[in-house]
Amino acid sequence: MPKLLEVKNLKTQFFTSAGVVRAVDDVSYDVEEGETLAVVGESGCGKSVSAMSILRLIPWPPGKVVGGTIHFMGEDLLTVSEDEIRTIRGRKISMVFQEPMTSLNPVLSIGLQLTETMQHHLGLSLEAANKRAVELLARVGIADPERRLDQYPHHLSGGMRQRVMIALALSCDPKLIIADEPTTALDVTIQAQILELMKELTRELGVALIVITHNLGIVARYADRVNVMYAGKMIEMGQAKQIYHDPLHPYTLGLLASVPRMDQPRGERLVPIIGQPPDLTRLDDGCAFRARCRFAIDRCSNEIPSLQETGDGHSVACWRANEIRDLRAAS
Amino acid sequence: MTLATERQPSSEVGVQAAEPSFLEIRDLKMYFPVTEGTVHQKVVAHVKAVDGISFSIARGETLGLVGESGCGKTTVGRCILQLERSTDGQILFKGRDLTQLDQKALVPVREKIQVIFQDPYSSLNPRMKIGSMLAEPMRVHGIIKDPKQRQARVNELLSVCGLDPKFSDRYPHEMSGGQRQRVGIARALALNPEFIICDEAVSALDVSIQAQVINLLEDLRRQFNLTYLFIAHDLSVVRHISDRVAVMYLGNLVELAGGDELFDRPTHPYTRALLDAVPIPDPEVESHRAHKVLQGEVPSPMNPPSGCVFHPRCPLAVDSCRVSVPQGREISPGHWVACSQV
Amino acid sequence: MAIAQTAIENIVPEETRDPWYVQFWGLVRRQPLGAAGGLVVLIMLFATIFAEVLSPYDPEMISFEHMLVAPNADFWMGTDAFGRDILTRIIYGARTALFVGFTAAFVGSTLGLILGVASAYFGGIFDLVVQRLVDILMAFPLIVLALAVVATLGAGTLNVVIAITIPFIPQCARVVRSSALAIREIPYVDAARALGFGHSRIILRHMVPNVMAPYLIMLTTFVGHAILLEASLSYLGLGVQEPTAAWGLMLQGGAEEFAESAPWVPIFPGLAITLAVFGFNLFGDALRDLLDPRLRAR
Amino acid sequence: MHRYITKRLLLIIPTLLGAAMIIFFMLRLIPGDVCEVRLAGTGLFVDEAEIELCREKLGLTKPVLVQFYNFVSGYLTWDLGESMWTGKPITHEIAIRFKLSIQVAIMATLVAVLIAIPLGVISAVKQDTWVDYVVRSFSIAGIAMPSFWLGILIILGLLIGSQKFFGEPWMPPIYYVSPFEDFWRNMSQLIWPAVATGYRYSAVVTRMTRSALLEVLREDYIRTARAKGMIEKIIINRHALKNSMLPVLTIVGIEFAFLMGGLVVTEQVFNLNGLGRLFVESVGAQDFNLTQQLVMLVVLVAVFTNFLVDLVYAWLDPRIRYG
Amino acid sequence: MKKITRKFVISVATGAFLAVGLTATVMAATPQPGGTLSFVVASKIPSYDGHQETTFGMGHPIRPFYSLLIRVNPENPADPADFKCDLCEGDVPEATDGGTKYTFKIRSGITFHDGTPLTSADIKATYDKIIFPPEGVPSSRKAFFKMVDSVEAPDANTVVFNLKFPSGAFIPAVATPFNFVYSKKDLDAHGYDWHKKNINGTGPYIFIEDIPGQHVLGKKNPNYHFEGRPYLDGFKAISAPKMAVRINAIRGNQASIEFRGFPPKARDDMVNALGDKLTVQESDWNCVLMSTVNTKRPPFDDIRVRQALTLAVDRYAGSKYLSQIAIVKTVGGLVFPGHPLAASQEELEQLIGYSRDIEASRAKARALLKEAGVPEGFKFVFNNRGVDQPYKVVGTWLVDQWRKVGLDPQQTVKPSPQFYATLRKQFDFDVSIDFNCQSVINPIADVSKFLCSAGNNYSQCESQEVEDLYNTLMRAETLDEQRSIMRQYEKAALDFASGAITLWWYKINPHREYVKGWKIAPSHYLNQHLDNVWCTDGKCS
Repeated sequence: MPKLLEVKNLKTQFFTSAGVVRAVDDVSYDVEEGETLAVVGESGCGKSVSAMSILRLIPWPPGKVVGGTIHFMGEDLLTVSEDEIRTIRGRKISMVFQEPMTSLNPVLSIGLQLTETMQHHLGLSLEAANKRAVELLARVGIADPERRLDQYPHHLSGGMRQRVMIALALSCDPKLIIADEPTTALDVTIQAQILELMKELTRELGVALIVITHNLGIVARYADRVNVMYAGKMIEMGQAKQIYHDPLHPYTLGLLASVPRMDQPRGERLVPIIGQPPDLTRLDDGCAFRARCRFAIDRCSNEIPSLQETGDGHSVACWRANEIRDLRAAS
Repeated sequence: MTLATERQPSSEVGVQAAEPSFLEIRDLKMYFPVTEGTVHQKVVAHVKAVDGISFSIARGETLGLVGESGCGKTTVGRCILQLERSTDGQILFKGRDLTQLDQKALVPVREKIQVIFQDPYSSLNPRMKIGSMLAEPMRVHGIIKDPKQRQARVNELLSVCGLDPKFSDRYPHEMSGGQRQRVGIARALALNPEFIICDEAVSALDVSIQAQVINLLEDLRRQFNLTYLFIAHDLSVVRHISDRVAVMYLGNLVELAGGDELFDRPTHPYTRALLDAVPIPDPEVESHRAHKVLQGEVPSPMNPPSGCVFHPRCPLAVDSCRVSVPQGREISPGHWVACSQV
Repeated sequence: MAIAQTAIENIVPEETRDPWYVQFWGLVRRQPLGAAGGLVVLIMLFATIFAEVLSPYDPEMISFEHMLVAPNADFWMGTDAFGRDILTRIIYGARTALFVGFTAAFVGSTLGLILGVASAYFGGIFDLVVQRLVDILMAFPLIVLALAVVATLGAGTLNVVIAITIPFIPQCARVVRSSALAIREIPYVDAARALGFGHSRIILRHMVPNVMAPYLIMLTTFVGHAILLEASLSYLGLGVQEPTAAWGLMLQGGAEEFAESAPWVPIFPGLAITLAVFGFNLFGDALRDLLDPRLRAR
Repeated sequence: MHRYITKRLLLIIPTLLGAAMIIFFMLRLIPGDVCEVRLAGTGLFVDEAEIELCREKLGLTKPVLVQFYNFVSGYLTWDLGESMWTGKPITHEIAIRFKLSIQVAIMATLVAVLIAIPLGVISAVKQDTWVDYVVRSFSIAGIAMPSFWLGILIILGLLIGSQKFFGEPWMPPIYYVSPFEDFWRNMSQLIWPAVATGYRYSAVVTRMTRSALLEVLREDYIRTARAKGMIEKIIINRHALKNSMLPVLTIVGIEFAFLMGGLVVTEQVFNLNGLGRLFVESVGAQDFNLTQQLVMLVVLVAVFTNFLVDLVYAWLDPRIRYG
Repeated sequence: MKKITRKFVISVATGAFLAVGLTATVMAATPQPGGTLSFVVASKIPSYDGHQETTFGMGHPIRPFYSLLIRVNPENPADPADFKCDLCEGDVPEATDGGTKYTFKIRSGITFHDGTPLTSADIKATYDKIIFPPEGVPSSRKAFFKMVDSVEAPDANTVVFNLKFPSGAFIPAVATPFNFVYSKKDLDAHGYDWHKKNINGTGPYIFIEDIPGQHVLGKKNPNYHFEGRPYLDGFKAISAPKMAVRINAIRGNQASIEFRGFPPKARDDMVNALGDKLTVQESDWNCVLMSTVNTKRPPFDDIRVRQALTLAVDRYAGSKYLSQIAIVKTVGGLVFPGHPLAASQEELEQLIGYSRDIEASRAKARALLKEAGVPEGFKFVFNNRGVDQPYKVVGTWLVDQWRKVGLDPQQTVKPSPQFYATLRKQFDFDVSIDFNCQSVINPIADVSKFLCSAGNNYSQCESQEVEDLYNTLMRAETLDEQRSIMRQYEKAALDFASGAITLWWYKINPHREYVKGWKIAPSHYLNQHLDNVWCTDGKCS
């Protein structure tokens, strides 16, 4: 079965006064129909940029996709015309953003923002679009949807707005939804509401979902597969269980160790990753993580490890991937 | 309503009876007026950010204060710091009521109570070098008069916080978030405080950095015998660092207990919902958890619900919750909860 | 001092900066209009400093034998009704313009800065009174206020500066106040308060340096404004007075009356004003782009 | 909303009172008075006693506080007094000029907005291209060029041009005729000052449109609209323009208020009998009564325009609900 | 085109009292009725009451609504002694009873615009208001009539002025163009302030409207007492304070004429542009800018310093060049240069500051300054008025002239009120521009400005010599006697140097060629009733 989305050797760079930021550097991955894929990483690792690159939403200047291919349902999104990509945006691939407070236009009514998309993509009449908008709002758990159509975003709380965003994303029956940190700005109880809703709806409608997040807990709860990014590169990919129980990259390992966990005894000391993330304008020919890596060897300074499959769809980019299980046990 | 603290550091047990408790909050209220009018400003409503809460902190302990945004936890911290003048209630720091002190009398108190803010980007003055930022409080308070010694102390503070002394010549924007937060901590330490309020001190940091800072805070507490009020919304971090934890909802304290007690036996329905909502970074564990989602949203603090403020969202709510404000009670030693249904 | 498992951050990233000319060239390429404006400003500064060397004649000496001469090899921009070389008077006029412009802009925006920050920091009654006052002054059109001040104090260079300065104060105070209000909410001010610092220290050390961006932007645009206002006042006969070389003054009186047969008399000073204000505005715009993070390309 | 309107209207009172105090006492600081100009200023011989008599008749010999009281109480009872120069009622003096000033203000606003909004949008959409640079240079030139100088050039151009093409020099009419009386004559007088000031005005509005639009285009909801697959035209017209019109509206309000009283120099150039020229003349003649009332009017117009702008804001931006 | 200009420029160097020529065609043409004359006025109208106002800004638009008892001869306005009856009949009466009684016969059949017939009672009421105003009623020229004892109206057609003593100044005073004749009925019914805001005269035009700052409209008075006049259907006096606007308005045919005066350069430009569509009339002008020295302020209390100031000024070069750009031209002494009492060129050159040898004069000035201990580069305050033509032009020139003898004047230019406050009350100046300008030319009265005791002398000086000479001058009876004493007075006043004449003004009135019948006078106050003005071929619209 062909993959829904295949990203190959994607490179996105930002040309700033401080230099070229290699935000996404030779990243390849794919998404299958209906699955939920999580992209995990810390801020600035390129996870959002890689998602935005798919829909060519990187603002130029300063950002630009400089290489690679993105095949979606047989088409390379990076080469289709501006008109064609517009027929894909919101129609076949839609996005949910991090900031529900600012992602909706404050001066347009909720109804208009919902219906204009459907009118535009599905050619629905205003009446039909309104009807569907009411259904969608009800579907995402907004009470009294008819009344909401005439309201403006500021009438709604953050959680409600994110529900509207989800309704918007679902409005044209997309094949894929990209959710970029969809719950980061929300309180923990609301976060749970939203995530449950997304999970339920995507399963039900068979929509594939890419969740971009830094929260390892969310990933564990909702994702089928997990991609871990660091400094613009994919460093580990695999089933959620593999990533959490058998991490092969020292960074993944460190990440897991540095999070306090509710299910573990209190008072245990955390094991942080030392140092700071690298400056993306000054990457060299070595592994970007080596300065913070407990297991770094000479080779790490000279050669960039590429992503290697270790079996079962589990890949990792580390020169010492083979030894990592032993090293992990030893430390 | 005031609670005796559950755990006392051994060194202070003996004097506890004679000495008033380290910090005691009594029935603290902070109402922000909503005014209307031009020349004569008329108060038409209040935002009840903090609506009568009481607790105490013993010397050397860490009290975690959790709740969702807008629950008033940050306001509590600001009231203790006297950045806001509270509407009512007392804040007793080592027996002195801070709410009664004027700006001048507060100066020596400010040396003893310090704060670490959430945002490492906005809590440092971007126009000041790190060195002068750390030296400034010492100079102003006349703690170290000799500039050389002051520089030595700055270097020491930086080292203590895990930063190279070379950073004292740097401006904040030349540093990463984690490094800046360390500077924030160093600044808080500059006056040799006894008590530090950590207002979401690690929330804005990436996970790998967060752990570094949490470890640093723990080390410093041990090293300098500090007392923390640790305000945060991230339950797993609070659980990790706190001796006791207080849970706030809409300006009210709903539950307060020792760390293990609270997380092992959450009693208030809100605390339970909060704990349920926190995902655990382990797919195995997660797949076995029941995901009970708390419905609804937090009401406006300008017009809070009658009776128990949590009743509109509470799965246990009964009719009486609508009218009567639940009285807090101690359900086991040191475990205090404000719910009539548990 | 043993720090257990927390490693010291000994990796101090080296600040590798491009040499100044590379940075400068980068700036010019990113802000070509701003660079053009900067060039105009530089030319004006140059003219101001070296007026004596640059100008071929005495700016105030009347020589009737050269009355209203059209531009030629001796008088590149012609002469005015008193036979004074227009080029010379334009060069010296740059000095007057910069003096009026900078003094008014600097004093006006600095007083506005102090007032605005203090107003934001103290709030309450003080803020209320200052804001009312600012409201009132802002309701006067700039030129009306300046006119009233000149009428009170009389014409002449220094009085013109005062007249122009006064309306700048509330303008700057308002802008600075809104910035300062935002800064007051930023935690480092709270941190300073928590550290027990006094009002003056917080205002001067922690707030003022951080409202420098709007301040500098206001300052540069005010220079342009001031030059225009001075020209307007001079045109009304209330500005700088003869025989001082000043651009607005050069546009007034005979310049307009004899415009048809001696068009060089009004045209060149008008161009000088336009170019100067153009330069300062471009420069100010570039400065705004560089300093104002809201407009900076993200 | 009603409360807000009342509140805003009440706020006008202290502003007017403050303005009254400032202008009243400032004028009293000026040496000389209207009688001296009127009687001695012509070079003709005049008896000193006559000047003193004139002062007495105009109430200039009364104590300053009494004069101030009369001024304020007169204002409150809509008795604005008489011009010290012409002896005509100030309401009459102002009414004549008001017609012209408001017409020029409206025409200049039309000229400005019609030029500015499209230019501002183009400039923002094509940010940092040569189109943007040209538009920005054009608009900054408008701000940099003294509008009275532009006026001088326009008149000069008309005189020379008409002579060249029609053999007879032509200049725009120098006195006002109402557009309802003779529309073309009215237009042929006022279009030129409207263009001369409208250029500067449009420059201000263009710049505001550009920067507001640029800011809005960086907002998250524009990204949302793009991610929805909306076409660029709809994004600009529907999603961005409405938001960016708010600051533009403010600047239009400020400029409009300015044009009502601040056109002092341009009105000189075109011999417009407007409020600005009246202001200059009244200041020049020390016609205290008239100057005071003009300032009060200009302040009132400014405050009221601000108020209207705020109301339109509330109408345009659903977030704003004054209560 | 240039030729035409030259034709009208009459040299005054000959001393002949002649200001204007009108071309033969103008003289010969028959007046055509009809049309509305548009003219531009530089100044604003204070009130309509001529008896208390002094500005031409009111004179030009309001004078045509009124008649005078007598007026300067409209066909020969240049002659200061040529008066004609307006409301009176026949010739201007000669004095009787030893020069103390003037009896005027009033025309009959004249009505005011409101229909009231005019009688001698109206004339008496008018002159009583001017000469003997009740307490609190302003009358600006009451002092002109110090010689008048009473005014009588023995019958409806006779007015008698009884003088206290004979005076040659009486008739010029009566002819002052501001002595509008009002109706007794109006004065009785409405009081003495009514004419400030209302107009009811017997003049050639009837008031229609006054839109302040814009224009005054008048229409033809069909019952005007001069048969067949006025020729025009009406006039429109358009307010245009800026000189450039007035120049362009005539160029661009938005107005046909301006009655104050334009600088020569503007005339040349207009002539170039309009050619034979333009007529230019020129005349010496009975106005002069002076420099007044504050004699109370050292070092200006020293006569040598004051003399140095006037010696430094090159009047002849100034005349040559300033006359191209400003409304000044003629070098003259205290007396209006066209008048028989004026100094001849030879006499003039004997006066201090009038020598042809400017280098010698300036050397003398430097020597005097040195003697008086005034250092090189001495700074002093030079007070000037914020009016372009000709104040600021002359001021700029004076600054340059004084710099040439090592002085450094600091010019402060003030708006009119502040300027007069400085001059009349505050005295915080060292040297100031001053202005003397009268309507009907009457040198003996006009030169009184140089008396230290005069109310309009702002130098704060004291000089008995000048005072005594003036008294002698007043008593002089024949023209020759007057002339010789005037020379002594002139020399004394200029030597004393508390004030110095700069250049006499020069009046240039370019107007559209189709405007006929108006003749330039040596004062912009005179000959403004417009009853003899007409337009050719309906070109006035």
